[in-house]
Amino acid sequence: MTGAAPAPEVLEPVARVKGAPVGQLPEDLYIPPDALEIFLETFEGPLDLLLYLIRKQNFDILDIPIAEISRQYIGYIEMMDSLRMELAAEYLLMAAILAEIKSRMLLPRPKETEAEEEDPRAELVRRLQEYERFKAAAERLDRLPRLERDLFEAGAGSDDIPVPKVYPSIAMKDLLSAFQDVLKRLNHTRHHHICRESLSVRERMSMILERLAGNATLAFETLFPLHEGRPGAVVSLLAVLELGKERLIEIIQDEPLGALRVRAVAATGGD
Amino acid sequence: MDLKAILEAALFAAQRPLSLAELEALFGEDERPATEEIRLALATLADEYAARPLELRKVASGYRFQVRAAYAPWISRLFEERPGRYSRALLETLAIIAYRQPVTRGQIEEIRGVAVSSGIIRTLTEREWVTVVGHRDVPGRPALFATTPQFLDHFNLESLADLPALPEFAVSPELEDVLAAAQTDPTHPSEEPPDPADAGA
Amino acid sequence: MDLKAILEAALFAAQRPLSLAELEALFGEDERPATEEIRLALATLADEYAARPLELRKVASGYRFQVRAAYAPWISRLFEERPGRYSRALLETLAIIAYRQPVTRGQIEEIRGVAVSSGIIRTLTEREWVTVVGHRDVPGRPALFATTPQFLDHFNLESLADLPALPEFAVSPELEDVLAAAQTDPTHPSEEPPDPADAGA
Repeated sequence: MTGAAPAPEVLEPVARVKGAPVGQLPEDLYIPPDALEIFLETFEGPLDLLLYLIRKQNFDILDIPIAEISRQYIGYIEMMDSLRMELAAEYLLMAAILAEIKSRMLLPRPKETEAEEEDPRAELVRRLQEYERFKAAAERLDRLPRLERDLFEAGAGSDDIPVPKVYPSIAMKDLLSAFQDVLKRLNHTRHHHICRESLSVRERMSMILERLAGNATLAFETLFPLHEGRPGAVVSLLAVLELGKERLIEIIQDEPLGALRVRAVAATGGD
Repeated sequence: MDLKAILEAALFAAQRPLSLAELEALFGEDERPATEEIRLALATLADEYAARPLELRKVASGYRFQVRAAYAPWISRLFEERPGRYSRALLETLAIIAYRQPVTRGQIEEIRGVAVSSGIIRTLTEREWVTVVGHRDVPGRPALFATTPQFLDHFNLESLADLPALPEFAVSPELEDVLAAAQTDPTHPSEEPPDPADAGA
Repeated sequence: MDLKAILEAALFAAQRPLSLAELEALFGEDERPATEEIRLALATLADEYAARPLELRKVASGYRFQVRAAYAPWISRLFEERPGRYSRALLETLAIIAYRQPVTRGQIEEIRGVAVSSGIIRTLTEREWVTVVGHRDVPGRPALFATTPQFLDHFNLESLADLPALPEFAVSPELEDVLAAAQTDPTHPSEEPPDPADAGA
């Protein structure tokens, strides 16, 4: 994918056409006016432009005719400039690099040092080759079969399948430390009694309320299961009294010395 | 290219039901098959999947491949929701309900000093750790929350009395008060005035 | 219930690649098959779909069923949005990150000879193809970019080793054209990746 590159043709030195009307540019450099903006986007930078010039003319990348390439490259740059196009600084930097290499190539080099001294073009060639590798890699990457373009994930519906929830667990120590925090905060703010002895009473309170949810009234004595013995009876009594105190239940007696019944103060329910 | 295979490819790629019109639109004008041909191909396709765990079904908006319901026990594991850890606010709310039950939301808020979000109460009831055991007879009739046997099971407790005590907090005279108050008048009004926050609960 | 059918159902239901670990987790502890059995069942499954327009493929994050590339001309009509054509600048940047990772933006710019726009890096990270894996311990601590499993998934690859070889020497344009022709032909055998399910990796 050498992109929008025009058909291969021997390049004219474009410096000659600087300032000339666009229509009179040599064919190879002809860029339709509406495509001027696209021109710089066609090349991914100075390395890309240089590669284009080299490849197009079948120059050996390892033995670039630097004078020729420099002239052509600078021709493009000047043309861009004359067309008042914004040139990225990288293009100008490359022009300077080319000029520098050219001047170094022109300098006569003593025979004895020629062997050790690196070719002034070496660094540029290395960069060009490196860039060309990734340019090719990008083209190959683009040709890989790709999801949403060439391949599509295959899926089937599963709407009727329920989504189970997996709940996190709580450790007792976390619950305790949470409660201790609450109590500590309470101690700082107001006086509040939390007493541990009433826990079994509180549990019994919940149980009685639950039983009352299913029954209009309960006989007082049914709240005292015999098998629990004396301690159980005390817990139940405290629970009944606490519920009464909190006005959650009423203890009713229809006639003096009649049977005691217990009912929820308001109609209760699990709603 | 095979009509049936193109339909099959499209139905799997779409990941939503495709109507007959949409299936027809897969084809360019010059190669578009008749609706009847498409119907026929779909029927053949459905047959070919008869022995597979998928079925081609016609639903309201079109045709779609679906995983057969028999595979739900395994497939559902794919979609398990694993909510993150419980928040501090939830732990505190649960602890208050456990130690102070039955309590209203207003009472929990009073103890915690901040509002209790509905989300927390919902999570605790969904989890079946907390249930409504009644309603308080005050304006708004706020629900009374208590813990459940499932809550005890989770913490490996036989009864609430097995909840660890909190030794650093002195035993209050509350128990004495309860006895004293109860002896004089069983309908002794609560010392706690009805919490206005309860009304909105 | 048949192991193979359960895997098949799950792969279609998931609508994303499933790893071997995820496939194992479909089963309860008491019925969990050995990894080797799962591999075997996947290979059989892949064979059963050989004549269908779908293929079972192993990509970086697991196994998935996908519609074969030959059906793209019809399938792409299903989707209103044309798949993004990526700019050369983006593809070159992506290629440098893929082959040279982890790399800094500065290193990418050195190879390309031009500045890398922030837009390109943003697009690549938003698509989750590229991520920051660390910072280089030099002044400015520039971010080090690397590709993600999602990048491999999207390009139908199982690992970075499956990327086309980076040309070692500058290739002549003619040879490049030959390679290009070979790679764009979807039925070309050298293009076809090895059977997904029997890859033991």
